[in-house]
Amino acid sequence: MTDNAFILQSSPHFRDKDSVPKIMYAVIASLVPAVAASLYFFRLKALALLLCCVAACLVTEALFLWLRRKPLHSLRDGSAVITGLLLAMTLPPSLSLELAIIGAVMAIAIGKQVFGGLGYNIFNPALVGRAFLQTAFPVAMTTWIPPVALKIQTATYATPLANLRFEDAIAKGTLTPLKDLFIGNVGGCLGETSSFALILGGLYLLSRRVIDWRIPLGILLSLTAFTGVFWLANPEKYASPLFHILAGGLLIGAFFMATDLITSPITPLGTWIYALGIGLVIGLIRLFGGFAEGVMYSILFMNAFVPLLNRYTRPRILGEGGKA
Amino acid sequence: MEVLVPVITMGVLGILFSLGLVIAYRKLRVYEDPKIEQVAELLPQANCGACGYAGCRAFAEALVKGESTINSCPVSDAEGVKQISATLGVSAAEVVKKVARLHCRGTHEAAKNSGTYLGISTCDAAQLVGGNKQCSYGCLHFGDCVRACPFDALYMSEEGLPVVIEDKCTACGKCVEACPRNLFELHPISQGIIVFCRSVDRGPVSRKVCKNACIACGICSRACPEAIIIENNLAIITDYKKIDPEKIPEIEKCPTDAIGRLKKEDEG
Amino acid sequence: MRVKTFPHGIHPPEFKEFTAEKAIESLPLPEKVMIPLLQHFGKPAKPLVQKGDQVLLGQKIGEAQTLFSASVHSSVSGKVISVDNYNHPGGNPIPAVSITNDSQDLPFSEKEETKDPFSFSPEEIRQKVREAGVVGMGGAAFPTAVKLSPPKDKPIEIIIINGCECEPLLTSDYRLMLEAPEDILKGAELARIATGAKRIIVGIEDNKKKAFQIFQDKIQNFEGEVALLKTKYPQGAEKNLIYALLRREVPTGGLPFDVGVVVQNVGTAKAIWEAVSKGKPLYERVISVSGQGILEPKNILVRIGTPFKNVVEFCGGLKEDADILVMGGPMMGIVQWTLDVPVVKGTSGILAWAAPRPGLEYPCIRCGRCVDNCPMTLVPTQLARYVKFDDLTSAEKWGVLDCVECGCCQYICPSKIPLVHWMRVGKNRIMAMKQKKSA
Amino acid sequence: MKLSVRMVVVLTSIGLLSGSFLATVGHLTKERIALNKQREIEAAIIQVVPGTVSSQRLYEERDLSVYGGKDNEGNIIGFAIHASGIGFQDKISLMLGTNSSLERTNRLAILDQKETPGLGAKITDYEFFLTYWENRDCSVPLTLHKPAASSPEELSPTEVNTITGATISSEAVLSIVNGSLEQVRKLIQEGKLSSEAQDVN
Amino acid sequence: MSTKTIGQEFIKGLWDENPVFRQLLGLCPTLAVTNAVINGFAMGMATTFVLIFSSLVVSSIKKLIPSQVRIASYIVIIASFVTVADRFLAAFFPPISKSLGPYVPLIVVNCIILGRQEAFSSKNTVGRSVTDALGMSAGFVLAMLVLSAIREILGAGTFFGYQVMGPWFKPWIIMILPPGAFITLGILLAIALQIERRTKSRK
Amino acid sequence: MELLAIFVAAILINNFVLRYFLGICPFLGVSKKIDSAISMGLAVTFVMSITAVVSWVINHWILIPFKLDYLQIVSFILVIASLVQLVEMFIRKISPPLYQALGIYLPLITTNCSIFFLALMASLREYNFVESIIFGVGSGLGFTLAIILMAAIREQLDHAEVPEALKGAGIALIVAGIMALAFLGFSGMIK
Repeated sequence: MTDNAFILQSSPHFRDKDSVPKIMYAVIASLVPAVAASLYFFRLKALALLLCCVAACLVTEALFLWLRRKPLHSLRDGSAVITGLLLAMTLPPSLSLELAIIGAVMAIAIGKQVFGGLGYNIFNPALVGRAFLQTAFPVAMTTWIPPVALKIQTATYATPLANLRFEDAIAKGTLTPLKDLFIGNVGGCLGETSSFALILGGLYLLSRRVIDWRIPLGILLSLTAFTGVFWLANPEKYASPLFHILAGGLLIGAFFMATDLITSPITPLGTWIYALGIGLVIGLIRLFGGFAEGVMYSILFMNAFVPLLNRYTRPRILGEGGKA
Repeated sequence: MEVLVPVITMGVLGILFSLGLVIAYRKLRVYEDPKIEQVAELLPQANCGACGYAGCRAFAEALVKGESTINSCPVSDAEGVKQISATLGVSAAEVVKKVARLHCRGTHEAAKNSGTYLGISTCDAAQLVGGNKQCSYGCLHFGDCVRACPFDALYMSEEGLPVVIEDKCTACGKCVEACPRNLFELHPISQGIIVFCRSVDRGPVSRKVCKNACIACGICSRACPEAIIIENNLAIITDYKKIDPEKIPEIEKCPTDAIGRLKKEDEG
Repeated sequence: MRVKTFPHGIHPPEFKEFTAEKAIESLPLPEKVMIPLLQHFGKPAKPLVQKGDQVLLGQKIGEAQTLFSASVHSSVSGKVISVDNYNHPGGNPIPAVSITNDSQDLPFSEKEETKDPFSFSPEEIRQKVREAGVVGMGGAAFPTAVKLSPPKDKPIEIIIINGCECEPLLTSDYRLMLEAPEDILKGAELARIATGAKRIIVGIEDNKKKAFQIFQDKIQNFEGEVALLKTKYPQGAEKNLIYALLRREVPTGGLPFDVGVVVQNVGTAKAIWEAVSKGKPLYERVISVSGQGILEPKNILVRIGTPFKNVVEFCGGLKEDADILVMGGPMMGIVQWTLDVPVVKGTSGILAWAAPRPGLEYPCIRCGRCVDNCPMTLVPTQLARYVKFDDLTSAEKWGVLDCVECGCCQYICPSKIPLVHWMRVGKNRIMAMKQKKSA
Repeated sequence: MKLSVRMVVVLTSIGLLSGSFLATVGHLTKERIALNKQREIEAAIIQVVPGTVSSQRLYEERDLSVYGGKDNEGNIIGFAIHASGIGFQDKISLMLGTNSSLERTNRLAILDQKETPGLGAKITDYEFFLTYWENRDCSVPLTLHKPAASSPEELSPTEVNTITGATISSEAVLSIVNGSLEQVRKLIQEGKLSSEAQDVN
Repeated sequence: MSTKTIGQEFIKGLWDENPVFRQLLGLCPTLAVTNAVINGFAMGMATTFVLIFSSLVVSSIKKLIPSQVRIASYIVIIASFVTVADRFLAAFFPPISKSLGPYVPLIVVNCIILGRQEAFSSKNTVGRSVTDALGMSAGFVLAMLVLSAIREILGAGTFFGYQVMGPWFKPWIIMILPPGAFITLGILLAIALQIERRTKSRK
Repeated sequence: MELLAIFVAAILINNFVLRYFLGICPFLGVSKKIDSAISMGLAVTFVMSITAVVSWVINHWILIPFKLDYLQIVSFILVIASLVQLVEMFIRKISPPLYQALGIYLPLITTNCSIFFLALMASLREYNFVESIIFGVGSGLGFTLAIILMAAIREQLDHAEVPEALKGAGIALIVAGIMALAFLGFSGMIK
C-alpha cells in the first residue's frame, strides 16, 4: 500500500446509491402500464408512434451531442427515451408518423438541447414538442379515432372532453361514463385514456420517491376545488370534478409531466404554488377557454414561472430571523 | 382654414415640447467636469479594479478630483500615462512595467501527487482538502490564475504550470489574488533572478516531495550574500537591486533550479 | 418514551457493528509523538519548549495566547527533537513539537485534588479546564473553557450532553458512555455549575439503547434527564440537537448561548471531569479505528500526537484495497493522504475502506432532494450554482454561511454533484472577499 | 437664454413645417382613402345583398352599422349588417345580408379576422363555412349544427354549420350574427333605423 | 467622421452592421409582419422610404438643431415621413395597408431609424448619410425577406403567395403564428452569430 | 364584464410582447436581471396608464373634432416623448428613491413601441375613456408579467450550458417563442 493511492476529496465520503440514470429508468418503468394500455387500445398505431418518437428523440439528442462535441454516452441516461415516450403518449393515435417525428425532433431540439441539454431546460421537452405539433397541425392533432376495443366504425370520434365542451354532452346525456374513463375505453391520446394504468405508474413513482407528492396532490386539489364550485352551482352545465380528473390528460400531466424534476420548482412552497396554479389554469381553460383540454398549456405556462418561484420561495433557514 | 388647423396644432405641440425641454435643460442639468470623460476615454477600460476603484470611470473621477494618481493604474502603458498626465496637467512619475511571476517550478513531473484528487477542479477547492500535491506550498495546477486573468495573459503549460505572457500581462494583480497559495508576485519586467519556490519545509522534506524545491543549501546566498539570505528553510532575495550580474552564473548553480533566471519554457 | 427528532436529515448505512461491542483498549506508547500546536478552533498555541528540552507527561508545551485558543500538553515523557512544521490531519502543515518517548511516562504533576470538585466556583472550574487544554472532542475542537463562559446577558438554562454519535462507523463515544458513564455525568454536572444552568439533558440516539438504559439509571443522582433521539443523521449536529430536544432554534450566525443552551460532547464532559478532579490535561483520547479497510477494527485510547501509522498497525493494518483514509466520520471527516500524521484532540476516528468512485457527475436535475434533506433548510443546489458561477452575493443571501457541511445534500444527490465542496469553496471565497473589503 | 430661445424656435418651426407638410399629404390622400374604405363596404354590401344598385347607411355605432341595399327604384331590398365581435384570437368583423323583413339571411361575408390559420380562419372559406349561412331562417336565433354537417341538406332551416376543430370560432360568428340581428330588430322597433338615414353614395 | 468609402458605407449594413441580425434593432416589425413575404417586403420598403428621407433631412439640417432638442426634432421629422408612408399605403395599396395594420405607424419607434439619425446622420454629410441609410435599409429588407421567406414557405407552403411546396406538404401553421416568429428569429440570430464566430476565429 | 374582458385579454391572451411583438427591444435588453425587469415593467405600466389617458384626450378633444386623423402619428409620438420626459422630471423631484428604481428606465420607454401601439390601438378600437385606461393598465401588466418571467428564466439560464451562439438574444427569443406557445392556451377564453 503506497501513500499515493489514497483518494483526496471533500466530505462526505459516503454516497447514496441513487443516480440520475436510475431515476430516469424508474420513470420509464412507471410508464409501462400506460404503454401497455395504449398498445392494447390502439394496437399497431400505438406501437409505431412510440417507436418513431423514441427513435427520433434519440437520434436528435445524439446529433446535438455530436455537434456540441459532448460525450455520446450521456444518451444512456434515459432522459431522451422518456421525452420520446411521453411525447408519444400525448399524441392522437391517428397522427401520421412524419408529424410525430417532427414533434420529437422539436421536443429535443428546442425543448431541451438549445438550453444546454439535460438539467438546463426550462420547459418540459415532451410538452414543447406536443405544443409545437398542436399549433403547427391543429387539425391532425385534434382528430381522434376510437380505441380498438370499442368496436365502433366511425372515422372521427370526439374525446370525452371535446364531447363535453363542444357537443353539450351533459344536456344530451352523452357524457362518457366514469367507468370507461377509468379503464381507458375512450378516445384520446395514446397514453392518456387509461386512468387506471396512469395511477398505477404514478403510485410507483411516488413510492420510489422519484416525484414530489405535492405536485399531483396540488393539481388534483385545485382542479377539484375549481370545477367543484361550478359543478355544485350548476350540475346541468358543468361536469363533476371526478370526471375532470379522469378525463383527458390530467392524470398523465399530474403524474408524469408536471412532476418532471427539471422543470418543477425545488422549494416546497414553490412546488405548492406551481401545482395549485396548474390545476387552476387547467380548470380555466377546460371550462372557459378555446380548447377542450388545457393540461399541456397550463403546465407549460407554469413552467415559465418556475425560475421565479424558485427565486422567491427560499425556505426559511433554521434559526433565520432569530436574534443572535 | 383646413391647412391652418394642423399647422397651428403642430406649432403648439412643438412649442410645448421645446419649452418642456428648455425647463428640463435648465432645471435639471448636472454639472460634470468634462475632464472626467476625457480621462475615462484614455484609460484602458479593462475595469479590472487593480487601482482600487470600481472600474475605470470611477478611477477617472478620482484622478480628476486628485484623489489618486495615474501610477495606481498598472494597466495603462507609457503612452497612455503620458496622455492622461497631459490631460490632468501633472507630470507622471516614471512607470516601470511590471509583470506577474510564478514562484514555483513544481511541474507535474517534479512535484509528487499526494493522492487521487476527486473534487472540484479549481485550486481553491483543492486547497480545502489540503491540495493534491505532497508539497503544501507549490502550484496546484488547476489554473485559477488563468481563469482570473482578464487579459488572457496566462495559460497552463504542458508541464502543468501557468505561464505568463509578458506582452499581455498588465500586472493587474488578479492572479496574485486568485492563487490560494500566493505563488504570484509582481516584479519589474527587467528583474532577472527569481526564487521559484515558496516551501519553508526543511530541505530533506522539500526534496522528497519536489525535485525543484529550494532545499536551503545556501549556494545562492553564499554567492551573493548581500542580496540573498536563507530564512525559514528558503532562499529569499532581500534586495533585487543589489544582485551583481556577474554573480548570476554562480547563483544559477542551484542544484534544484529553485533560483535563477527565467528559462525559455517559463516564457510565453 | 417519545423519540425526539428534527425535520429533514438522512439515513446513511451505520456500520457500527464493526466496533460497537469492542471494549476500549489502550495503545502501547509510541516511540515518537508529534504534537501540533494548533489542535483547536482558534489561534495556535505558543511553544514553550525548544529542541533538546526534556519534557514530562502532561507538561504544558504550548501556551494558549488568547481566549480563543487552547494550551497543548506533552503526551509522553521524553526529549523534544524539533519544533517545526509537520503534517497535520487538518490538511496543511502546522508547527508541531516532536518528542521522542523515553518510555518512562513520568507524570509532570502528581497532586491529587483533595477538595470536592463540586465545591469549586464556576471561575475555578473554567480555569482548570482552560489549564488542561480541553477542547470539544466531537470534531470541531472548540475551546471548552470558552463554551463554559456564557456572556452575562445570556443566562444558560440547560447543559446538553451530546451522546448521539450520528456519524456512521464511529463508536468511541458509545464505548465511553458504556464504560465511564459516571465520569461523563460528573463532567456534565461541573459544566452545569460553571455555566449556572438549571439542568442537564443527555441526548442519545435510539440505536444505542444500552447506553440509554445505563444513563437512565445513573442520571437519578443529578439534576437532569436522558432523552431518546431518533437514529438519523445529523442528529448530533448542535443546532439540530437543540431543536430536536427543546424545539429552540439557534439564530443564524448565533451560538447555543443565544437560546440558553450549552452543548458538550460526552468525551468532552469526561475530559472536564478529569481536568477538574485530577488536574489531568487532555493528552489522550478514545478513537474508533474502523471501516471495511481496517483488518481488526477497534476502539482505542490513544495519546495525542501518536502517528496514524502506529494506530493502524495496532489494528492489524490496512487491507490491500483500502483507498480512502479519513480522520473523523465518513460524513464530515477529513481525508488523509498519508499515515504519517498525528492523532489530535479532535480525532474521533480513523477510518479506511475501499471507496467506490463517485459516478459520473450529471448536471443538476433539480430533483430537490438536497432541499428536502438539508437539516438547515438551505437550498444546496442553488448555493452550489451561485458559487460555481461566482455570484457570491447571492450565495451569501441564500445562506451559504449557514451551511454546517453535514454532507446530507451531497450524500443524497443523484447527480453526484460535490455540493458540500462547493459550499466550502463559497464560504472560503466570501471570507476572502470580506477580508479584502475590510482591509 | 439664447440657447433656450433657439431650442423653442427650432422645434416650433420644425413642428410648423411638418404640420403644413402633413396637412398637404393628408389632404391629397384623404379622398382616396375614404374612397377605398367606401368601396370595400360597398363591395361587401353588393355581395351579401345581391341585386343592390345603391345603398344607404341607416345606422352606425361602434361594432354595428346597418346599410340598406336598394334596387333600381330605390326600394330597400335587404339589409347589410356590418358587425364585429371577439373571436378565438381577436376581433372578427363581418357583413351579414338579410332580406328586407329581416327574416331570412342572404349571405355572410367575413371582412376581417385573425383566427388560427387553417383552422378558425376557415370561417372565410365559402365551401366549408359560408355556404351554410345562406338562406337561413333568422326570425328566431340561429343555432349551430354539431358535429359538423357535410352538406347544407343536413341542416334544419334555423341551423348553421360548425367547423370541425374550430368550434369557438364558429360560435363567435354565430353570436355576432345573432346579437346583431337582435339589435337591429330593436332598432327597427324603436324606429331608429331610418331617422339617421343618409345616402352612402 | 467616417473613414469608409461610400461603397463600404453601403455594404456594412448588409452584414457587418446588419440592423436585425447584428445589432438586434427593429425586432418588433421584424417579428410582427414577416408572416408573409409580401408583408415583410412592403414593411421593408416603407421603412426604407422613411429611413432614407429622414436621413436626408436630418443630415441636411443637422447644423441648425441644438443638441438638446435633437431627439425631439428627429422624432417629428421621422413621424412626418411615417405618416406619408402610412397614408400612401392606405391610399394606393389598401390590402397591404390592412394586413400591416398598426405596424406601419410603428416605424416611428423603430430603433433603427432613430438610431441611425443619432449615430450617423447627425454627424455625416448628406451623401454619406443617404448611402448609409440605403445600406441599412437593404440590410433590414434582407432580414425581413429571409425571415418571412422561411415563415411563409414552412407556414403556408407558398412564397409571395405562389405555391412552392408539393401537395404532400402539410403547412406548419405555427410558423405564421407568434411562437414560430420568435423561434425562427432566435435560430437565425444564432446562425448569424455562429457564422460571425467562425469567420472571426479564422482571422 | 366588458372591462374585465379587455383587462384579461391584454394580460394573457393578447399579451403585447408574446402576441403583438411589441417592446421586444426592452424585453430582450432589460430582462437580464430580475430586479431591473421589475422596475422596467412597472415603469412601462405607469407610462402606459398615463399614455392611455392623455392620448384619449388628444384624440377625442383635438384630432377627432378637427378631423386631423393624419396628425395622429406625429401628435401621439410627441405627446409620449414629452410625457415620458415630464414624468421623469416629476419623479426625480418628488421621490428620489422611486427615480432610482424607475427613472433610469424612463428614457428607454420613449422608443418602446408598445406605448405608441397602445395609443394607436385604443383609438383604432374606439375604446371609451374607462376602457382605454383598463386597456393601458392591462397591457402594462402583461408586459410586466412577460418581462419578469423572462428575467427569472434568463437568470437561471445564466448558469446553464446554453450553446455559445444561442447565448443572449437567441435563447431569449426561443424562450419567448415557447412562452408564446404556452400563452396560446388562453386563446378563446374571452367571448
